[in-house]
Order: sequence, then structure tokens, then C-alpha cells
Amino acid sequence: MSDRIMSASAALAEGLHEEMSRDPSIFILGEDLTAHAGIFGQFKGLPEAFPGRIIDTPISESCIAGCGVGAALTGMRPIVDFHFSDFVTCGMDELCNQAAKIRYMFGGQVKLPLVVWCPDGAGLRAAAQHSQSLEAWFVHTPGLKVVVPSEAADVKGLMKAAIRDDDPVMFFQHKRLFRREGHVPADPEFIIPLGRAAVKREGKDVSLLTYGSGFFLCLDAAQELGKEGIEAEVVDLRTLKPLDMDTVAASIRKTHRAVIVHEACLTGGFGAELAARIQAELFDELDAPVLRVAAKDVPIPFSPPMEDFVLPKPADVVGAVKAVCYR
Amino acid sequence: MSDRIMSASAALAEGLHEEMSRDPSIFILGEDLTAHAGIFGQFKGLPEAFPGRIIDTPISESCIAGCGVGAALTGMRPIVDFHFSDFVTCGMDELCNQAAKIRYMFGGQVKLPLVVWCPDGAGLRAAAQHSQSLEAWFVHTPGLKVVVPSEAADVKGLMKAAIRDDDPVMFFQHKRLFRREGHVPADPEFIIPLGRAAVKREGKDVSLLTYGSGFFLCLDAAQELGKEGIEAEVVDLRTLKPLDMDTVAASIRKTHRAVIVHEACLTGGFGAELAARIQAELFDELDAPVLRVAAKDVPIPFSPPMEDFVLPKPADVVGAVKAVCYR
Amino acid sequence: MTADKKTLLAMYRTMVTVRQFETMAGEYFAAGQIPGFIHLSIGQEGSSVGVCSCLRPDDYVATTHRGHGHMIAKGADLKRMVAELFGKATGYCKGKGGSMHIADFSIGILGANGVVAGGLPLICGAGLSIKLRKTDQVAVVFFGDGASNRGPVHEAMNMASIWDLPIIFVVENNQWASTTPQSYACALGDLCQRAGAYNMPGVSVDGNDVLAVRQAMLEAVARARKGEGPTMLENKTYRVRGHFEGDPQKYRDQAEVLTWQEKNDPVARFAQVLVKDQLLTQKKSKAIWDAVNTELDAAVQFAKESPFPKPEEALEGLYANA
Amino acid sequence: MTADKKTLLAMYRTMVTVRQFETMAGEYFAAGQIPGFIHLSIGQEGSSVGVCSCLRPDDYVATTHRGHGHMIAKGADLKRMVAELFGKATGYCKGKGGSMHIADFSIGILGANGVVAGGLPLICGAGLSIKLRKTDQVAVVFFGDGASNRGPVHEAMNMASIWDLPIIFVVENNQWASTTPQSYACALGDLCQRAGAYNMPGVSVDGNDVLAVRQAMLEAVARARKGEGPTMLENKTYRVRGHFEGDPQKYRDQAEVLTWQEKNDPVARFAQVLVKDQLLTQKKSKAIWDAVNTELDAAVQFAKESPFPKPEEALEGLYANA
Ligand SMILES: Cc1ncc(C[n+]2csc(CCOP(=O)(O)OP(=O)(O)O)c2C)c(N)n1
Ligand SMILES: Cc1ncc(C[n+]2csc(CCOP(=O)(O)OP(=O)(O)O)c2C)c(N)n1
Ligand SMILES: [Mg+2]
Ligand SMILES: [Mg+2]
Repeated sequence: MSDRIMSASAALAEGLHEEMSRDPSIFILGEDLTAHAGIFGQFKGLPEAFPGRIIDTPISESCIAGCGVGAALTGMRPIVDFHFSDFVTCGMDELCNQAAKIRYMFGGQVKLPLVVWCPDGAGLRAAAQHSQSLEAWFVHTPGLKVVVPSEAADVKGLMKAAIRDDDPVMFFQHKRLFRREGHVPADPEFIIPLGRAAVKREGKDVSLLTYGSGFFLCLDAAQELGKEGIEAEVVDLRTLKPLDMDTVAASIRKTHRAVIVHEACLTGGFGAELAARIQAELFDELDAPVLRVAAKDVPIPFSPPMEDFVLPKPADVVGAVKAVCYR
Repeated sequence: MSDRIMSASAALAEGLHEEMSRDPSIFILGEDLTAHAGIFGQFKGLPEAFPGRIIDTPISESCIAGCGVGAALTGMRPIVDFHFSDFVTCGMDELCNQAAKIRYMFGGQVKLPLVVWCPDGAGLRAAAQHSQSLEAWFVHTPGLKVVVPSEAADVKGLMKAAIRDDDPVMFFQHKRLFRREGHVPADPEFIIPLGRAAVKREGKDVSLLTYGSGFFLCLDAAQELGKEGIEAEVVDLRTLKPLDMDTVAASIRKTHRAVIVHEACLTGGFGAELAARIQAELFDELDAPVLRVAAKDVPIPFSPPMEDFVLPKPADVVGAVKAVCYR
Repeated sequence: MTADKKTLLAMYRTMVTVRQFETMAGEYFAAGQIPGFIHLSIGQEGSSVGVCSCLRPDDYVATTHRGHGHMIAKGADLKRMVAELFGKATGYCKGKGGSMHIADFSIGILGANGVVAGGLPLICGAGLSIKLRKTDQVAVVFFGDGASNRGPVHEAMNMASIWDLPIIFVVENNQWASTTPQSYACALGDLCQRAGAYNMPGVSVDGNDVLAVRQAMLEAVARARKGEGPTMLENKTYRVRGHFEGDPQKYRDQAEVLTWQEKNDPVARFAQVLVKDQLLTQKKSKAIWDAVNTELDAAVQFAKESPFPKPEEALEGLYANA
Repeated sequence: MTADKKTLLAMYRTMVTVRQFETMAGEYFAAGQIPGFIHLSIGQEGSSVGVCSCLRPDDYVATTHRGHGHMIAKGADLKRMVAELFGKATGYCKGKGGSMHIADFSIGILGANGVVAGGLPLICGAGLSIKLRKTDQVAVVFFGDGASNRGPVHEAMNMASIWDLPIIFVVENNQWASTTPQSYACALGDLCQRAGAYNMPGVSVDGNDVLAVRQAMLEAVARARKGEGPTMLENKTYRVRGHFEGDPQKYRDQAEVLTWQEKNDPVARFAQVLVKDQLLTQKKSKAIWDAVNTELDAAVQFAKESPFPKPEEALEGLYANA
């Protein structure tokens, strides 16, 4: 079947539409979903197609997350919409002390098929409380899976996999990428299994390890570097937990150099975990230290010049690559 | 002035007593504080000494944390007791979206002198929801400082520094270490500035970088290793943010090998950040990869044989040291 | 009378079972054979049994850190409960949970919870699930007077009310939240007044009168099954034991405890009613206590003889799709 | 009348200022000169001005994402506000906050908040601080009908009530929470009924009648200053603009909006009262509007001429003790 070009937002809606048609136990719960098909229009067509299965809630993040947990424990496959990823702070107990631990604490008696959809990321001048990328908190929480797609096809393929997965999955999708278009396979069984990274650009000189919005920074940087004769390989991790370390290792065995790129702030971000594993598991393969490119360690400021300064840019990736290549 | 031997719990109470006597704007807020001087007896003597300044609250973690924020913004220096560090999940918004961001978001108009005291750690057979070590979440939150003392003297010296600091400080103290005794200087002005690590055991062969309960694992391991002729240097980080990278670097320049030890689970823990920085900043100094010793990536199980299996042990540290030394 | 003889005697036997289970747990904890810490519900059997006597096996219950009684009243297996308390591989959770984390999803017990009020958001999900699946199940959540002041309670009661979810919010007001008196933590006399904030019916009953609890619960369950929405039920009772076993209890006068124990014991009170109505005799009563003790001894024996989990089992069961 | 002529005219001028500030903000946002997104309080001036007219400069106010009016009514500087909306270095927060994060601690404004209901736990801290410092300040928190269903509201109102904190909880029920009608999200007609759950006085008033708001607020403030505890005040009003500028508003009938705009405009209503009582004439009114517009023009001019912050300034001001 031939690909179609569609936006990440449309790819999400299509994936959800296919899954909800297939399985009546799937429903979506969150604030302000029906009026405009989600506050970003991300659920376009779903309220009409699935009346009663796209459910508006009061502003009650703890209970929204808790409803997801309780419904998942009693035969449903809920998807909860967190409105802005920044507000996971308001349902943190339900996510990290309940959803993440219930199956394990109770000796594996139950499965908890829950998808927590979190629109995240900066660049919209939305300031400190509406711009965060918080995936690292959940990577550090055993019991949760963490998915951060970049391209439209990944959004669709990973959402379908997340929905079919029997464990709680944190699904982070960047707000600034909703309108970004890409090729999406038409095959309704097109699924990207959790835990599989993709080498999206081949290169022999350096491995750019990234996910989410960082992927596009890496593509631009790779272009730039190409002009200067540096061939960067771009690995889109797609799933942070489970992590596809094999693909990462294969790339580094080829390039012997790695730069990790993400939008979350540097200190304690996912790049730390990945860099730590790479140097531990591939020490003798490395010709240079693993460098990280990430947002600076401050809340996201409102004013454009400052927000742009805080966020990672392709030039930062280029700089890091040169630092690891010219030694 | 000569040292006294006292428990970590007594050291905490003494530090608080001194600061509260010095500064009337300091008060302690939390659940079940007055009846038994805190549920671990950690505030022994304070309810009697400072009537009205040790305040019992309803079970309302969001509001307890929020009260700390609001009081800190209006001239007080609150200390909030989180009862068990596991329940930071219930005040996560007040800690990470409010306390951490307010000063910055508002252009530096105010200071927010708040200490959040969190008794953490496992080993008490308290199971998944009463045993966590969650410091890494806050290290990844710009605007918060993070302190994790190990010995009694550190508890006192760092608590006094945290109280005098004008920024929000997350203070994690291990439940299993309350009764552990150590030397504590009598000098009422004994303070350990935030951001200063301590080399607590000199060694030339390997650097053990640790904090909190991990420190004692490292001491035991260093003993063991000593018998086999391996001299381990033990660096107690004490403060994770700000981090004393100079002391870490100095030690590694001497030993060229490092093992990081903490009780929090491995993936995404603070050890990841530290390992990532070490290999990036000291690449050419390293004769071996930086290894991490931490709890296994599962919630803390209840049954003793399983809990013991999940937590890091001195033998694990010894094993990691041998892995980095014998290459 | 809200039930036939058989039901009433079964309820009595269950109350005795809860009482003896908790007594046993206290003893083995004191003897160092139960790790961690445990919270007992002695003196609150009227609530657990009165409430659960109105439920079907397919109804849901979410309970608390003080949940042994709720579990037993909902029909949990004593052997697997004791084994879990002992941390044995044969326990409900294979030793991973312990006292604060027992569940039996096969009979609708969605689990105890170490997080106070943790069950409320979760029960809303169960209620919503019932509504979406269009069954006539009901979902019950137990929580304490202390828990009632946590934010998630507000969110859950509001959501249940706007959607008419088949939920009964059972607050067990045992006067104490750890060291904190209910009267300090909340300005209301009757916690059922909180129901008004959600336009939800709220009832307060003598929680140590198992039949009063059952009566109120029957009405709430009937409403819920008919799709008429949630109810808040306050069972006024008293926590006779310390907050946890080993609690020094400096915060209260033991005389207060004794009065409740001696003058207002829900098990004794129910026995008197049954005797008065000639449904029970001293002899029959003793037979019940003996039978319960025998059953418990067997459960303890089972737990003692059961193996501890292997250390490596700690790595099992985290993910369903590993 | 609850105030002398001077006060009343000052209130009217403030209402006009809020109205014109919001109108200006909407225009510059539409023109692409204000980054991010903004939430306007047009039609809610009766609440912001009625409430803040009862406060002293040393009283505290915590506001919301829709906080421009509250800030202005509490005495914020227009120049620095506009500059902040424009993201300029001369703004209240040096461009770090924007519309959703403005504060002026020098006049007790503890800040707008991007987290719905985020102000309530914080205001409890301010109230507790007042009580510990033994001053006669009061603390006010504004929140919306949507916010009222969040858990922290419950925790904060309960804590304020058991400690008799000098707090006024002002819920601005403007009928809508983003796309969600208040009647859907909560089963109560009057949100002030929530006060009963905390044994706290609760009053609902016509929020578009600035004098009714002021009257109710004066009583609440008097109680608070005397140490008699918190009050909940519900100002019934209406959100005339979309939730945010640019909101397609498919969820509501514009006729509903028009009725409110035309038949129930708080500024126009107050003008009529003042005219009727011969405190205001058409001429005087026009003079006020002109003066306000001139002041606003100057503020906009100031903002336009102000520089953007230097990119590196993003790294400043995170820690007080770096
Ligand atoms: C969110 C949270 N805060 C605090 C605690 C610690 N804690 C455990 S039980 C308890 C008291 C609970 O009182 P109540 O709800 O009345 O239940 P009871 O113990 O009386 O049955 C507290 C404070 C917790 N487990 N979870
Ligand atoms: C905790 C949280 N959840 C959701 C949001 C997104 N949000 C911003 S404003 C709003 C509606 C608020 O409605 P209301 O409280 O009535 O205030 P109003 O906008 O009507 O002034 C929502 C859902 C948020 N900012 N914070
Ligand atoms: Mg209680
Ligand atoms: Mg509203």
C-alpha cells in the first residue's frame, strides 16, 4: 500500500480511529476533548465517530489519571489526555505510585493497559509551566514505559503499539510538531513495536542519538555536517523504555563517536542515562567522549530571544559533533 | 570544641533547634509532628521548645507543600516535612511547577527560602510505596537544590546550610540511618555549605562516588578492597545540586577509575548524570568505564529476601571496583 | 431485620473472623514474624462487614492501609492473606506487597493502598468502566477520616457525582488519623456533610452497629445499581489499636480506648442483638469462634510452612509485555 | 452605598482601565505583537475591582491565568505589565513570565499562575504566614469555576478553615472552563455551597454588580482581619471573550455571549448607578475613558520602545544564592 503525506496530528487521529474501531474497550478521557477534538485538534473526527467514548472531564488531573488506572484494572483500555505534559505533576501519584506499581505490588495478578498522552515541548512562547519535556522522570520510574515519537509515521505506529500494550505507557508528543507532515503507511496493521529505534540517516563518522523534537535538529545538523564532509548517522530512539540498546551499539561500533540530543534540560535528562550506558557498555569503541546537546538548565522563559537561547539548536549539534570528531 | 557522638536523628534535631532559636521566622509544617516529635522522633524536643512553630497539618500534601511556598514568599523560612519521600508525588506540582519556578518566572523579584524534608530509602520492609529514593526527579528540575546527607555531622551541617539558603532545597534523609551514630562538632556555627563534597577516605586506585546510604556501602566495600590491596577513595557528594564537580574531578585525576553508588534504582538515577559528566569532562583521565551500582529497576518488594536482593550491597560495589580495576 | 438468619449468622462469623485475624496479626507482628508495619482494624468490624455484606463477588472494592477487614469481608482467602503478611511466596502477591498491598482481583478487590486516599481516583475509574460496560456492578471505596482531607477525594466525589457513577464512598471515621484527631483536621462534626458539596446523598451511621451500616449500605447499593449515582456513607467508629502496631500512642488517653473497647465493641454488640432475637446462643457463638480460630490456625500453619520467594523473583512480574 | 464618592469614582476608573487594558491586549495579540497566548477578563471587571477595592497594599493576592484585571485592581503598574506581555526587558518579570506569569511582590501580588488552582495552596501559606507574624493582613486567592474542581482547592479550604486563616477564596464563576460549561463539571448551582464542606461562610453574589461584590467582600475582609477566619465568595459572572484569544468557541452560541455583553456589562451597569446617583455625568465619564486611554497609550509606547532581553539573560535569576 502506498504512503500518504499527513501531519503528525492527523496520523495520531488515524491511529486512534483504527484502534478504537477495532476494540470497543478503548476510550479517551481528558479535559476539553469534544468541543474542538482536543485542545490541539489532535483527535479530529473522533468525537463524531465514537460518541460517548471521547469523554470530557472536570479539571481534575489526579482523578483523570486515577480513572485511567481504575478503568484499566477493570477491563477497559483507557487513553488519558493530560492536556499539557506540565500537568503530570498534578497526577504524579496516580502515575508513579499507582499505575507504575500496581501490577508488581500485587504479584502480577493484573495487567494495566493504559496510555497517558502528554503533549509536551517548548517553542510556543508558553513559558515555564506549559513548555516542559519531562520524560526523564518516568524513565526513572520502574513499571512505566516511555515513548517519544518524532515523525508522523512514528506517532501513528507507536500509538497503536502503545494501545495494544498491556502495560502503562507514557506517550509524549511535541506540541510544535503536530502540524509537521510526513509519509505514513496506509496499512492499518502498520505498527511500530515499542523498544525499536530506527536509523533514519546512515553515516559513518558520528552517531546522533535522539528522539522527539531532537530528531529534526539532528536532521538539519546532519545536512550541515554533510556539506563539510562529516557523515552523521541519525538514530531516532522512539522508545526510551524499553530502550533499543542494540541499534545504538551497532551505530557506535560503526562511528565510534556519539552525540545525544534532546529538548529536555540537560541535567538529569535522558541523555545522562544513555551516555552512562554507552560509555559503560562500549568504552573501547569510543574514540571521543559522548556529548549531550539539550536545553539549558532553567525553566523555559517566555520572551522569544530568551526561549530561543535556552532551547537546543542545530548549530549546537554541529558544534558538539565537531568537538567529538576533531580529536 | 570537641565532637560529640550522636545519632543522625539527634543531629537533625540539634541543627533545627539551633536555627530555630536563632531565627524566629523558621517553622516546621507537616503531618503528625507534635505527638511524637515527628513520626520517626526526628524532631525530639522541638515541639516543647518551640510551641506553635511545629505545626500539625491534615493529610494534604499539595497544600502542605503549597503552604511552604506561600509562607516562604511572605517573609517566613518554612521547613515542610513530607512524612515519607514517596509522597512527594502528592505535592509534585507545588514543588516542581511552583517552588522551583516562581523566582525565575517572576524575574527574580523574590527569594523562596524553603526546606523540604523527605525521609526516604528502603530496607524497612515497607514495600513499594514507602521505600523510594526519588532525588533524581528533582535534580532534573531547575530551580531546586538537592541535598542527601549520609553521616550525622552532614545531616546537621547541611540542614543548617539548607535553612539559611534562600532557595528551595529538597533534603533527603534515609530512614534506616536515623539511629546511626557519628561524631558531630559542638560548634553551633558548624555548617556544611551546599555544593561541597567530602573525600571521606583517601585512596589511589579507584574513586567511589556516592551519597546518602550509598556512602556506608562504599565504606564497607573499601574495607574489603583494602584487604585485597585495592585502595578505594570514597567521595561523599552530600549535595547533588549544586554538584561539587571539582572534588570529583580531583579524585578521578588521581585514581583514573570511578564507580558511582546510590540506592535509587539504576535507570535514570543520579548516577547517570554523574557518569555522563565524568566521561565527557574527564575522558582522557579514565582508564576504565565509569560503572554504576544501584538498586535494580523494580519497585521495592516487601518480602525480605526480595528486598535485600533488589538493594545494592557492598559486594556489588566490590564487584564493580574489580571490574574497573582489572582491565 | 435487614437480612435472614443465615445472612446474619454469616455476618457474625465474618466479624469474628476479622477480629481474630487482626488479633493473630498483632501477635505475630509482636513476635517478629511479620516484617514491615501493619495497621489493624480491630473495633471497626461493623463497617467492613456491614458494607461488604451488601456486595456481590463481581462488585469492586478499593481499600486502604487498614484493609485486612475489608478484604476478609469481601471474601478473601485467609491462607493467602496470612502468607502475604508473612512475606511468603504463596501469598496473594507472592510476597511483593505485604499487609499494605494485598489484592484479589478475582473477587473484585482492587487492592489495599499505601497512599492515603489513593483508592478514590482509582474507584472512579472502576465506576466509569462499569458505566461504559453497562453492567449493574457497583464500586466501593473505603477511606479514613484523615484521608477525607486529601485533594483526590474532592476530585473523585465530584466526578462520580456529575457522571452518576455507581460508587459508594465509605469513610470510616475512627476519630484518629495516625496521631491526629479528626476534630483537629476538619471543622465538620459529620463527614457526610461533605457529600453536599457534590449534590450527593450523604449518610452518617453508627459504624459499630453492623446492621445500621448494612441498612444504609443497602440503600446506597440499590441507588447505584439503578444508575442513580453515588452515595457517601460515614461509618462512625473508633480505632482501638494504635495507628500501627507498636504505636506509643502518647497522643491519647487509654481510658478513651477502653471505653470504646468495653462499651462499644461492634462484635459484642452484634452478638447481643442476635442473642436477643434468639438467632444465637452462647453455645452457638462459642462454636463460631472455635471454628474461626481453627480456620485461622490452618491459615497460619499454611503461611508458616510456605517458602519465602526466591530473591530473583523480585525481577518478575513488573511488565505484562516484557 | 458602600463607599464615598472618591472611592466609587476610583473604582469606576479602575474598571475602565481593566476593560481598556484587556481590549488593548486583544488587539496587540491579534496583531502578532504579543507572543504566546493570553486570557482576557473582559466582562469580569466587577469581580476584580469589587474585590480589590477592599484591600490594602500590604494584603496579598494570588491570581490566575486570567489575572490582568486582578493585577490592575490591586495597583499594578501598567507600563511594566504591557512590557511583560510584549516580552520586553522592562516588564515585571524581565520578559521571563509573560501574561500568565506576572507578579508584583512590592504590592502583595504573589503572582498569576499557569496551573489552574495553583494559587490556593500558596495562599494558605500566605495566610499561615500572616497568622504566625501576627499582622492584620488578609490574603485573597482568585480561582475559576473550573479550578474549583481540583483537589488542591479542597485541601486549601479545609486547612484555612481549621486554622481560621485570614483568607478570602474568591471563585469567579464565569460559567465556562475553557470549552467546558460549569454546569457539566459540577453538580451544584451555587459554588458557594462548597464552603459548607469546611464549615466556612460562603456567599454568592452577582459578580457583574461591582457594589454587591464589594459589599460581600467588605464583610469577608472584616471577618478575616478580626481573626475570625476564611470566607468563600462566589462572583457569578461571564467570560465574554474566548477562553484564550483566538479560541474558535464552537462550544457556545454567540447569542449567549451577546446577551451578556449587551444586557449585563459590569462597567456599563456601574456607570448607570453612578449617573443615577449623580456621581457621574456623561462628560465626566468620557473624561475618565480618555484619561485611561492616554495612560494606556503611554504604557504601550513604553513597551514598544523597550528592548527585548538579551538572550543570555535567560540564565539569570534562577537561584537567589547561586
Ligand atoms: C498521601 C499519604 N500521606 C500520608 C501517609 C501516611 N499515613 C498513613 S496512614 C495515615 C493516617 C490515615 O488516617 P485515616 O485516613 O483516618 O485512616 P486510619 O489510619 O484512621 O484508618 C497517614 C498520615 C500516607 N500513607 N499517604
Ligand atoms: C492543572 C491544570 N489543568 C489544566 C490546565 C489548562 N487550563 C488552563 S485554563 C483552563 C480552564 C480554567 O477554567 P476556570 O478555572 O473556570 O477559569 P477561567 O478560564 O474561566 O477564568 C484549563 C483547563 C491548567 N492550566 N492547569
Ligand atoms: Mg482515621
Ligand atoms: Mg471559568
